[in-house]
Amino acid sequence: MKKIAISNIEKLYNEISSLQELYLPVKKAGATNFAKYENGVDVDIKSLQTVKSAKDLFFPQSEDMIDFKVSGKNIEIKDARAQSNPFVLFGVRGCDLKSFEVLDKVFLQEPVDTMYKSKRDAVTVITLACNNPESSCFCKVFGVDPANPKGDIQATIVGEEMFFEPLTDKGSELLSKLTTLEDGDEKAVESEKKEISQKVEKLPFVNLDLSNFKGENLMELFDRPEWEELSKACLGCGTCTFVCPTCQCFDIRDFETNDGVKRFRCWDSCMYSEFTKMAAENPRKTQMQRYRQRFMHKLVYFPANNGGEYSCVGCGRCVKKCPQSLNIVKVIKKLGGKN
Amino acid sequence: MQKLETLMLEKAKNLLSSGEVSRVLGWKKGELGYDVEPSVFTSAQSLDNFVYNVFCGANLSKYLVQETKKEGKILVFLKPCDSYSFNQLIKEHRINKDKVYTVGVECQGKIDNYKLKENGIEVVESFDEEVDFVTVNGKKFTKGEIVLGKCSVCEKKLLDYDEVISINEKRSPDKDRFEMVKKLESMTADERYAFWKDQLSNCIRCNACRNVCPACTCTKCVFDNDNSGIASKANSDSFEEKMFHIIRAFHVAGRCTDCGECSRVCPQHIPLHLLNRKFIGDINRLYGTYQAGEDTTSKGPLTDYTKQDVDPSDVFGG
Amino acid sequence: MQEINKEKKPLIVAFCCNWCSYAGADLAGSSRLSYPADVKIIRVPCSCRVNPMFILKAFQRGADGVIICGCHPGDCHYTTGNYYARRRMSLLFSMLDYLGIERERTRVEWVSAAEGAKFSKVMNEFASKINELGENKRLEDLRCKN
Amino acid sequence: MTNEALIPVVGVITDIRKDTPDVKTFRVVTPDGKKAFEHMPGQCAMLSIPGVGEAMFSITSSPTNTEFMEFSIKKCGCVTSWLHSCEVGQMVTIRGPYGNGFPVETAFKGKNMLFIAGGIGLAPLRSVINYVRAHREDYGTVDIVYGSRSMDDLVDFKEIEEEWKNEKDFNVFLTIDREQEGWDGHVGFVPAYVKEVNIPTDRTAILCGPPIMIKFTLQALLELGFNKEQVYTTLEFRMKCGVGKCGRCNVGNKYICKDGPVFRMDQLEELPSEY
Amino acid sequence: MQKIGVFVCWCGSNIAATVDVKKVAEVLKAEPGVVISENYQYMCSENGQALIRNAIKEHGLTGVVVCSCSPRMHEATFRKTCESAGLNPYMVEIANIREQCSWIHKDIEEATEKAIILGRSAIAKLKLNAPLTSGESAVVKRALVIGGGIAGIQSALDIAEAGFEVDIVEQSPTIGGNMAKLDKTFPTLDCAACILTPKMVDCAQNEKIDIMTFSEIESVKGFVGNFKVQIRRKARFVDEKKCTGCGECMQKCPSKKGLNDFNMGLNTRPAIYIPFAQAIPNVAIIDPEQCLKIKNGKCGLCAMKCNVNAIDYTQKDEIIEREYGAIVVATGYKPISLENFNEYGYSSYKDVVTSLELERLMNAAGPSDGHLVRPSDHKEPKVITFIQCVGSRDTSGCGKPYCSKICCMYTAKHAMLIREKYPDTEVHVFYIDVRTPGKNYDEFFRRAVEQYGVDYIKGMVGKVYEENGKLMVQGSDLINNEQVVIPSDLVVLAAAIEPNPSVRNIATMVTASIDTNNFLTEAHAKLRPVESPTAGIFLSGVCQGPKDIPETVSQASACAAKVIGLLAKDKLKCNACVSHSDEMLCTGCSVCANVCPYGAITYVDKEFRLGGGKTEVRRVATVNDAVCQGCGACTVACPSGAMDLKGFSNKQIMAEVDAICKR
Repeated sequence: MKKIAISNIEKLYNEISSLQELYLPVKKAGATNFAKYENGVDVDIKSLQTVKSAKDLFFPQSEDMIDFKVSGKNIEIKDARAQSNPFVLFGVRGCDLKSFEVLDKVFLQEPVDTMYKSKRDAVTVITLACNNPESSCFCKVFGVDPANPKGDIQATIVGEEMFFEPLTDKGSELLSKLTTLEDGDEKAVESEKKEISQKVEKLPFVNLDLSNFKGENLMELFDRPEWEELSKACLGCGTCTFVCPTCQCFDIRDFETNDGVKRFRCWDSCMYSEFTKMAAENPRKTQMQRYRQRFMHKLVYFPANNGGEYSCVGCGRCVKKCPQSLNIVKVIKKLGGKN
Repeated sequence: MQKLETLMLEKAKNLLSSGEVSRVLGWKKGELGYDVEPSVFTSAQSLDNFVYNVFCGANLSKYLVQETKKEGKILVFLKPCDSYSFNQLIKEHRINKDKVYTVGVECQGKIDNYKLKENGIEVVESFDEEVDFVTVNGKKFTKGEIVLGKCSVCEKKLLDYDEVISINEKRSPDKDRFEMVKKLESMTADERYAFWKDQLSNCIRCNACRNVCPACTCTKCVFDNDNSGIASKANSDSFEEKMFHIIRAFHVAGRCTDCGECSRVCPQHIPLHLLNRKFIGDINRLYGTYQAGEDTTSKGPLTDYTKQDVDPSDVFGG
Repeated sequence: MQEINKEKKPLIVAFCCNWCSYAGADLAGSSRLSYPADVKIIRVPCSCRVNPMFILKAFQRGADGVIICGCHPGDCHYTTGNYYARRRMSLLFSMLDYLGIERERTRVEWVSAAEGAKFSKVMNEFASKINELGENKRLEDLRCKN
Repeated sequence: MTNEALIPVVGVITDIRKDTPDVKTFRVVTPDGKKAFEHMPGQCAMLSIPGVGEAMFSITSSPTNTEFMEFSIKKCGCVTSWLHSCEVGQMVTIRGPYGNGFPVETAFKGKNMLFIAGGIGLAPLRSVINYVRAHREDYGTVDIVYGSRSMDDLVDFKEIEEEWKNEKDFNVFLTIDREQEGWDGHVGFVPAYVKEVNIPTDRTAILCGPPIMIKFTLQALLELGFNKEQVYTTLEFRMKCGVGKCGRCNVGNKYICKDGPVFRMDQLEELPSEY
Repeated sequence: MQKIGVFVCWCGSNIAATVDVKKVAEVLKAEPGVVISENYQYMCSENGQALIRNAIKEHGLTGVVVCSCSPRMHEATFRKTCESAGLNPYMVEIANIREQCSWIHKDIEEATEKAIILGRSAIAKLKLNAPLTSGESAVVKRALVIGGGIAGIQSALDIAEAGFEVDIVEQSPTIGGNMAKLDKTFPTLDCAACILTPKMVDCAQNEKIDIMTFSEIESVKGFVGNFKVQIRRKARFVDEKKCTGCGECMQKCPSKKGLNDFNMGLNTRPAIYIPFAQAIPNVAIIDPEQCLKIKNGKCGLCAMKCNVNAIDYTQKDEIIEREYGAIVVATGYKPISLENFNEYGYSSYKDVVTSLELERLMNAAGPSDGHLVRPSDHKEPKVITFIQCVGSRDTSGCGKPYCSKICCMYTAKHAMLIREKYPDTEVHVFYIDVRTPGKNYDEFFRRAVEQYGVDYIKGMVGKVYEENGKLMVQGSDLINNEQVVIPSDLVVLAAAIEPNPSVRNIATMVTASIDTNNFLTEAHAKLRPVESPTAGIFLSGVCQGPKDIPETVSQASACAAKVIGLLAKDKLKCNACVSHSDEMLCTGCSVCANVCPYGAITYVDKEFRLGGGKTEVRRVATVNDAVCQGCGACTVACPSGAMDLKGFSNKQIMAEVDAICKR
């Protein structure tokens, strides 16, 4: 167990970033998101949550895939996928960490997504326990312990100090290189964790009942009349999907540059009306259908294919960010069981 | 202010039971007190969840585009700012007015949920609204401290309605609507560039600003239309952030009622209203004061002209 | 002032209305009144045909300056087109300025069919201004830079 | 095929055949003249033209064809229109194979087969039919019911007439929607024709065509006494990645690009009807 | 797959001298879609066009790019060429590599590179072209002539002669214009009235011609073949149909102090008056500012006196609407105001007059009954000095930069007439140049000098001042290189002429373009001198540029010929490059209709299938192809991009932008 005084933490950032690229929550223009540590950035480790989740680091908003050169009838293909250098991702909360598991199930399943994998392999994750979980948090429902996020290194803030505990070889290796850290005592951390656990128990959504999302009642849930009312106010924007740490739908698009065509993939949203649109048909015509798809996927379809693992980690971003206050909690309360 | 809600509920129940309307567009109770959501109520029973309070910031007018295509009449409660959007939509033939029963409701500013959080309020257990103050969980705030940006500069009036439910005089704005626009205009170009670069680089292109905007009611947005030549999804270059927001602001220029929904819904807190407000400010300055949505017939400033209009080369910021 | 790469000459896109400014450009040509080859003209029926999309697209694609030329106000072949264009461009350019993009990169000029000399003068002035400003950095799309 | 699932290889169109007024068949090989990859009947490939778009097409040629792949493509969207306007020698990009394909080696083996297609729906079936022809000993009687709007809209008419009809134990039933000069065959819609022909219920049926045709033909088959477990079809959906990751073709717990596009009718019943 | 042919024109050496045309052709040949790329000396020549035609047939071209002169020059030519070879004429794009490239650049490499880019841009646009066909619209067989001077009269007469109906709208109470004020005309010295008044009478008597005097154009809507014009018939307080022109009322009118406009304000007239004896229509008019009855209700003498009850003090302006197939603008000119020329003392001294005033002073029907006397004391002037180019060829900004064209000749005429009638009068003329091109013009001028002994002094006048009852004209004699001062009794200023100020308003209404001097612009300076760039608008007389009478009359007739050519058609081909609305995108918001200057956009409620058996009724825009002129205002107003312009579509223009920016 190592520790550092929070007042000294810039030194730690500097030291890490001298070893590897360091990504951590940075506040810019009033919003905190994961960003590269550079001189002068406003590191915001106190905020419980970034707006965009940490998935951005492995599955960025948009990334280049291929550069095509086209001349006459000829096409030349040039792989444009960037190889990732080792980097440190600092300040990942328990929910986001859990989301990596969910994403792995998609991207690391055969055929392995190399763009994702290269970044996933390159990362050393330093998690951070949530001292003050918010009312919108319900990670516990999905088995996340916000007091104990098991990254490569687990960090916990106790008072004016931050404690570090390596949990993997990768973590130990990194930690051993960090000279700015001093030895710390586990006791303080343990009591902080207990305190967090107590706080978690008091959160309003901590006892959401998921018992009805079983798998065998897929069609019954699909046909539930409540979807209509649940989705009524949905604007069909992509806010929930884009802030969601587990949403991973993407689009593959071409952009004509001045000397060729760049193919890139970028985030897409099943909430968008164009998402499933074909030349003549659109299997999901109404916003209700699209809304239902998103939550059915998270709570029913995904678990059906992944041993009961939900594609939601209870981070509560959608609870906070939906323009019209629609969210998965409302869905679970309506359809999940005894809520 | 509880009385307003009671009056509205009464109205809704009466109209529903008399058969005058078949549906009611209003706000529904949330899970945490502040997270009310727009909803369509179809029965007296469903109205049990109906609320109208200081958290009902959402503009309901845009829902009417779809709702008025359905059978039967719908009752809608419109706050002053919503009614401007409503008028603008009527002007643009997007709403069938015959299918709406409009009730204007008093609004003294709605709470900004982010500001609530900043003040440490996680769950709303109790609240009490007065014209200039609001007390949440026993903590008293002036409206200026806690309301949405759009509400602290609101100069909007209750426009024409089928009916009005209002008890108190409207609160006057806390500050000048163009304060921030002017501040930006007084900066150097480099400072402005830096400001917007920071702001817009946060954009995740979730399209919340567009989809919530009552002026954005295109069947298919140019940015979703692969044939438009400017279709784009996630920003894959900083240019696309600017492109999207400039074009969006331009497309609603002269039509934007400054309802502030774009900024309210932005998950990254980008002050998008400052773009629209820039156009509004320029329009007021160059072509005479114009408030979109104030009426349902006037020509918008971009579909109008005078022979004496200034030349683009003579237009300077501020 | 930025140093412009000798290899990379500035690029100016000029949208000219068919009836006045394009004819004015033709007159500049037949009068042999030169202006830099950096200026490339796109013919549009009227200045009111110029969509802000075109202007942004030009910058995206690597233009360093965009100029819109139309009939003098009052002389529009379509009566009112340039009046609308005038308002649209006033607002758009003011917005670009608001976003911190150099004001001088965009310009509107009224050039009649009889003003070949003016056309040439305007283009010379504009080109030298753009030269002075250097490469467009604030409205560039890095994907289009090669 | 490379495991770099989203990165295609270059393909060259070496032949373009106009089948009907709006269907063309494209022959694609790699620049060195080889088949881009091996596939099973019913599987698909992603073809793209950089800057125009990428789209999933059913591979029409049989896996037994060792020289090239063929795609019968109906002009309907952006990519297809572009392909229809291109010429021999045009390069495209190709990646695949995608999807489950027909269970030719398992469920179909030893069975009497019934193929029912409407219009361009023959394209995915052609690959199975020719596979069955190549492995004639593994399958029993083959009935083919194929209908189209008009004579001109019958895809692969030449192959049907000259080859399929002459194959041993092959019964080909052609029909067109309306009377037409020069046509002395059957006139009428496919579902009705299926009932008319009264095909024995010991067949394993494969249906492919427009949704409306599938709906009524399935009904006809059920009326004839077929079980849903005997009937297969292949779905069409918008796809982007082809490997079950982009989320687009997710219906229920299935990804059409990966778990489909071939489904048995009873399996489909367990899925939400969003296809 | 598109098959594009590129044809690069040398234009002799016009292009080829600065642009490496062979290289351009070669480089463009490599562009995707281009199957043939040729270069030729003159593409517009018969051989050049044959080259294009053959290529279209031989290669089955789907589109043609011609790199040549401006599309304003030969686009129509090449469209016809392609059409004759079976290609849709709108599958042609022109890359302007002459006016916008070879003629303005000197460096061959630079010009060649630009020509290639312009060619690529045209190819990029062409690839998105779609074959267009133009609709047809009917032609209203009636013409409107705005202005009733000699130009308007001649045009109207010629059009009427061909059998079409014509309306003349004249803002003053009579037709005749400036020519009616003239005394004699050069170079033959016939009396203006003698040759003009018969034409005026012809107009009045021609049943195809309807004369509306004291009337103004209120608004013009529509387009070639189908103009809708509102005409304001201003109240003249006299019933035109009843008045016989007896003139009785004029005699009785007590309010006689009105300035006589016809005599350039050199004398007075009553409040009710007929502008001049031969006025057409020969009908009185009341000046309401001057009429005692109208101003304060006390009088009414004229009404009492009128035998036919023609007087109507309550008459109001009346607006009538008529439809026309063609409009002739013949608004003429007026002398410029001389307020910027104080050095000549025009506003200070009564005896400094303009040439047009001199015309009236010498006219038998003028204020002095044809005796040339000084306005100040009505004495015969003994020394008369003419000053030329007052405000003409003036680049100082006080006057006009152009030559007024008529002054040299009329001054020679005046000098000659004075010397003829009053041989003892000294006549001096200060001139800068004497310009006398024209049949018998120079002979005429030489007669003035040689036969009539007019003293021509080459030089400018510095100032005119009064001394001892004489007007001292101080100027320089450039030939003798000396300052001269000529004590004169009368000074005549050859004031520059400028277009009638009403032309600005009219030009805006008919959407004709105007140059910096307010002269109307012709469609082509040399090849289409009597047409405005706006279809259906024609130019007659001085409104297009300074002209003397013979030139005006010939242009007026030329203009009439063009009008007749138009009216003779039963149908006109409409513009093919019109807007259209994509109904799948249109939201029916009406923004487009708000900016359409032609009212070409209307809305319909249309049912659309939503799939799943559902339908939806939506309000969508439709464009009237016959009315749309293709400006494109709607396309930018439309936020959804539903409105697009054929021939200049969003995609086409963006493709041009892309092509230009690729480097």
